Amino acid sequence: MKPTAEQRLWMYRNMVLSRYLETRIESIYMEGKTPVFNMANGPIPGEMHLSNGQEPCAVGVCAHLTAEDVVTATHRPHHIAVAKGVELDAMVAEIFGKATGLSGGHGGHMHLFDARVNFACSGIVGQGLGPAVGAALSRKLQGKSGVAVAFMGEGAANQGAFHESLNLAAVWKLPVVFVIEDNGWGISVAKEACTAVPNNHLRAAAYGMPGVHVPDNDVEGIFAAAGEAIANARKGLGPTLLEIETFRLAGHFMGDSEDYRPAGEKEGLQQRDPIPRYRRQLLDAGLLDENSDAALVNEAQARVETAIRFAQNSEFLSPEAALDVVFV
Amino acid sequence: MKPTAEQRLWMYRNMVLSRYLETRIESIYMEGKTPVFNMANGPIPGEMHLSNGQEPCAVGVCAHLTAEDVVTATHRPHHIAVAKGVELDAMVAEIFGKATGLSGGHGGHMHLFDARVNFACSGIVGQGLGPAVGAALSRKLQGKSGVAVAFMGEGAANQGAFHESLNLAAVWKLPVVFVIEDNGWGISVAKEACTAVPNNHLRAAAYGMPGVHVPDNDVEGIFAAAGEAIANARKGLGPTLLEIETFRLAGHFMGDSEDYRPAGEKEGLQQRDPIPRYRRQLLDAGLLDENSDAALVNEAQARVETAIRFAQNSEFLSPEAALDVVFV
Amino acid sequence: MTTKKATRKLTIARAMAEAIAQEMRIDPRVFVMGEDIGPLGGVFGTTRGLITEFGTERVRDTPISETAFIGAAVGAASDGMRPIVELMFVDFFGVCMDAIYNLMAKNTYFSGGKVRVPMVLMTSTGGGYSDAGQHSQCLYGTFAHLPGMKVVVPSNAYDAKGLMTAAIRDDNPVVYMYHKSLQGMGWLGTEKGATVAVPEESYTVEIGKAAVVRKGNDVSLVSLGAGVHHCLRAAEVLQKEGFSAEVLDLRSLVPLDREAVRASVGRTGRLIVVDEDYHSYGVSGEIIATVVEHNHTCLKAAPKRLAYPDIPIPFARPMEQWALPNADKIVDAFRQMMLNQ
Amino acid sequence: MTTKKATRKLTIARAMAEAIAQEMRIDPRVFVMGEDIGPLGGVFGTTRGLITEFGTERVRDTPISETAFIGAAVGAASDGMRPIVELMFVDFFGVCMDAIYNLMAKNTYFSGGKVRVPMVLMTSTGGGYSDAGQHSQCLYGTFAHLPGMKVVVPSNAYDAKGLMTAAIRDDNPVVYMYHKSLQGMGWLGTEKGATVAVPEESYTVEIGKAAVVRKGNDVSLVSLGAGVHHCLRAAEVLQKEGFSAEVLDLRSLVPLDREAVRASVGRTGRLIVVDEDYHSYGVSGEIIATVVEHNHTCLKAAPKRLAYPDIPIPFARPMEQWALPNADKIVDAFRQMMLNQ
Ligand SMILES: Cc1ncc(C[n+]2csc(CCOP(=O)(O)OP(=O)(O)O)c2C)c(N)n1
Ligand SMILES: Cc1ncc(C[n+]2csc(CCOP(=O)(O)OP(=O)(O)O)c2C)c(N)n1
Ligand SMILES: [Mg+2]
Ligand SMILES: [Mg+2]
Repeated sequence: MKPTAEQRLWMYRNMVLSRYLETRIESIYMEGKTPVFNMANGPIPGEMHLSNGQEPCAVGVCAHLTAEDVVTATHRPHHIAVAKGVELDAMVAEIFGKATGLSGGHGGHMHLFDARVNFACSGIVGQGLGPAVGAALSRKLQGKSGVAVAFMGEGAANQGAFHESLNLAAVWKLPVVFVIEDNGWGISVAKEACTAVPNNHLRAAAYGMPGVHVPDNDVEGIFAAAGEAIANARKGLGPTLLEIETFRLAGHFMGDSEDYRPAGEKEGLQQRDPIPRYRRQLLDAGLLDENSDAALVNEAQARVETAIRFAQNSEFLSPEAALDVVFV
Repeated sequence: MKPTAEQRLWMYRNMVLSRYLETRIESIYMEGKTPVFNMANGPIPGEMHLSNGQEPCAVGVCAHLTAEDVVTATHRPHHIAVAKGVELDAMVAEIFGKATGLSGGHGGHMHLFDARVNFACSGIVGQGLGPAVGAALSRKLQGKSGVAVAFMGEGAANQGAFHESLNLAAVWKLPVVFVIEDNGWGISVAKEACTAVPNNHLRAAAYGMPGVHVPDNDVEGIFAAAGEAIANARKGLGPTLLEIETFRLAGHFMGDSEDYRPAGEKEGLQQRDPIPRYRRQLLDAGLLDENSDAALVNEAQARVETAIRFAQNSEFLSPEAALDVVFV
Repeated sequence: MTTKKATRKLTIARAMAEAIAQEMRIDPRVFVMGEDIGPLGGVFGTTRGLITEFGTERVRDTPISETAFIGAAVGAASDGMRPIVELMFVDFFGVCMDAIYNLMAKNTYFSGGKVRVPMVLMTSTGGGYSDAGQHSQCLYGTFAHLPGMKVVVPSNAYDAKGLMTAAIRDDNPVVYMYHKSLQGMGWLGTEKGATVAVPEESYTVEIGKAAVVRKGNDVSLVSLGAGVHHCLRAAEVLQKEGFSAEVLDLRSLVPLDREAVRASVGRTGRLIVVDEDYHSYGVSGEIIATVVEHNHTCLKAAPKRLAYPDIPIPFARPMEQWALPNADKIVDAFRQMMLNQ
Repeated sequence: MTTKKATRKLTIARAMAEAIAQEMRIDPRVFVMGEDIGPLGGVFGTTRGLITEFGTERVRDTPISETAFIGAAVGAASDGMRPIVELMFVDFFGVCMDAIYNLMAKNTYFSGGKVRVPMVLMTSTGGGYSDAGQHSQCLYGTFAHLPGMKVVVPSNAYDAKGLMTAAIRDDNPVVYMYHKSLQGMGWLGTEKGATVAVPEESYTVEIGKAAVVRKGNDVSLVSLGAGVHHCLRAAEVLQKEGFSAEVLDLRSLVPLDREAVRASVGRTGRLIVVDEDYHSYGVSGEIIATVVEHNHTCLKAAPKRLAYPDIPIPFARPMEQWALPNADKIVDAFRQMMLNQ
């Protein structure tokens, strides 16, 4: 499956958008956190998991989805949220904890929910999978269209929820796709040190479902594999396990010293940054030139800046609002 | 791997012992439960999961184990306990809840623990697996010999603990063997209705470990496959997943109406009862004749009757002993 | 059915199944998942007959994969369905508590109230029939302690039906804890008082309202589920001794009807809490604290609690029965209270 | 090290790691498993330096498979080892609670006392730094409610080391709950009072004994972990107002030192419980019940509790900070108590 010109530009644009968003979040996150880094301080407190480097996974998959399809994401959700079309202003405001945020600040960066585009997260490793299976079941029972996609890291493939969810989806032949973003690390623990198979797509055999491995963080390879998996789900052919080789350019979370990385790993990764690489592909293909690229980047930056201003200018809910929305 | 004459007789003897034990438990269990079946009544109250039909799994595996090897069993533990050499008097007394029981009546039929032969159970599906992995790790760390064997039903292969435990054992290359007793049913739910693969041994591929399927509840087939798996574990070659096709002759627990079974299933199974079948094999092989068989059966019955008398004649702990042994 | 409405008695199991069936008839979003809830009708009879009427799409036997199917219920509920899932024994919560408390109970809050998770998690509780330490617990306090889920515990079939209907219609997750000894499954023996007249038509019992099931002036016996029946029996005995005990059936732990507790103890001046869940850090402490933090002088005697001791549940009948709350212990506790006063 | 014993201050993280290292040196059965406890030294520093000294066999990074590795610890402990396992955040208990409470906590009982399960489950608790609702809970009540495991909660490095050593040497399973805000990890900010002088040599702090960390006559402030420091600050303020507050650090929830609580409240006649865990069905209710069930007339005023409201933990700082207990709230509660008395 090959992306159209429009899809290629869409993917590139969303990668750029996600990256610039995270670049800005990264710097704002550090405000109030120097000289002493204390996670509790600054305009964006708490843990912060950046996804830069992993953008291809999000755009390659979400290029095939519409608002009605369901996505469950992880503790590292920004790139996926962007690609799924989560409302950017409200998302950034949520990351700041503001009243105008997706959830009024009740959730925060690990708990982005946008019902409009059927997007949800969980900060617990592996726990987005069950809900994705259930959303797919819901569609089947309602006779409505739509597929569900559950994103996870390669570390999550060793969690019990992975096994139970894939089995259940396969037994009931549900329209769901499981996407592993294999960045090689679960915090400081390397995949090889904790995973009994060289590649997690092999585990699809345990559920009689197709398992597909996409190497090299390759945007269009991901697009192709995801396209097939999602098309199969839509056709009623059941679930697929998709394993994508990717990498994180940053630490596990901000503040991570990354001492566990082998020497040179990080520098090597910077060389392989998927965004300049895809940009080059699109330039070579004549889909982009220096001007249109600059315009696209500017536009993305402007959208991000608007969202950040929106968030910064928004108020917090009153402290007592903490008591609200436990029940509806 | 072929059993010696001695091993063959040992396996037969233990199957007979287990079967007769359960036959007696079955009838004593019903005391006080007629005309109205109320689980709370009679000398053996509570749930009762009989293993008759599944004896080959226990003897075929345990024939390769010594007291120092570790076994974790399930809610359906009698045949395994017998084959592992759990002290029979104390085991039966525990099933009666008596002071002389393995645990003084604190445990009961689903919680048989005999540290002398490293035997334990859990009534939670799949939860014997982690402890077996840990026992194997313990042996490795202590530089002591001994393997661990975790028994489970085929239903347990859909529980998260299965996945996590097999992965962990494989990553750490531990001397542990996972044994699935596939009796085709998890209470009333057929394996096909809840398992995404036709056979669970295929799931070994998800952990890069050998997966072996033994068809037809065949004592010597089980012996051979288990022998190889256990030998490999002892040699430091890591874990194996062993799937044994077996069946339960009785209901899930006593009181089960078994309405969910297809018509004729039960009668068919009775025809395939593994004990008369193995008896015939041994008679044919000249290892047994009518006389020696009768003697063996008598001896087994006598051992069981002794154990039952021991249990019946034992006292209960005082009610207040409920407060003991929460902590040591 | 030709039985008269006012006289037809149902077991709790039948009342639950009836409530579910009635909601499934009027609301296509309602469906059921769990282990052995299909042809078997639920190990404790909660779904009996449903598969015949509604088929395998809406009444789904699951693999033994509680994390997956409870997680799936959360996903389905967020997507517009109203699933009912059964956790066969509450004792098994440990294999799936994340789906329950980090997803089911919190997603509404995390979404700022925008995502609703209208689902019912029904689960059996309680011992007394020698099913030992992994199949006999109540764990009321465990569930009630964690915010974001309502928790109801019926003591009779009327409440069971009405609370189930209310739970299904609630836009919030509801944990519905039914005690095995009240269920009306022949093989478990049944507390007679739990099988009561149940209207055929659909109705709700409001979640969060306790019920005074017996009026009295000398002591408030506060309990839930099976404990209510122990209290009622104790009240009978005490009446013969010339004392009138009020029995309060909490019915719902979340929300907790603190007003009802305070009002009752305010009237009687004496409090005995009866709870089959573990003693410490649970329901009994909360009820006592509820009273005294509001008014530390309303008590004529030190409050008492009869709860399950802080021990795993032993198998042997003499030990288990000794550890369980019962009417005799309540009567004794009251007598001691009067002596020491 | 050349620092003098009496003056060398350690953070709780260092105190924990030191206790573990000292036990590992003298006891080959002790080993550690968990996520990121190897080269990283534990996300909260609890195992820093261990892998260098003891190597990868005894300090084992695990897959993200809490059910398997905690279950494995139970198996290893039953087989003669003394494992220490880390559950990175207590909030994750839901993925592995069965291994914890149905195996670790009960196997000794199920075996009639014949199988020992000497293991330590250490886990981080608490919020205050905007880590939202799946990374900020305390869940003290959740663990303390379930029988079969000891539960300790240190408030300072001295206790942290001594309790860890005692926990490792205990033949029973011990849940060791350390509060992130006391840990002394730079990136989390640290309560200064938690970093105290710690002897270099090995010692134990008895599990099950509360400590009066400040003597007083007018009110008992009963707390644990981070709450102890709020209480101490409140006591300072109250002293300026002419009141003397006693601060009781529970240190251990199981066993609970009920005598110490009763003795303190017996002296002061007033009780405020401070707990960062959820309000209902938890620690605060239990402490209040402990006092009044023993003596309902010892209180001069209605007891109060400052606990986390029954809500999931919100991300936004204004909401989270508002919901947390702190010294000001304690002072206010005491003032109200005196007004209403
Ligand atoms: C059940 C559970 N265990 C542990 C954690 C702590 N934790 C958060 S992210 C993470 C690593 C996840 O690795 P992976 O799945 O590969 O995702 P990545 O961070 O690489 O995107 C861990 C261990 C958690 N959130 N949930
Ligand atoms: C986690 C968990 N879920 C459900 C149960 C209830 N239960 C007990 S045995 C059983 C069926 C087990 O099937 P299988 O693993 O095939 O073993 P079998 O009974 O056939 O020997 C179920 C569902 C349980 N004990 N633990
Ligand atoms: Mg990863
Ligand atoms: Mg089975």
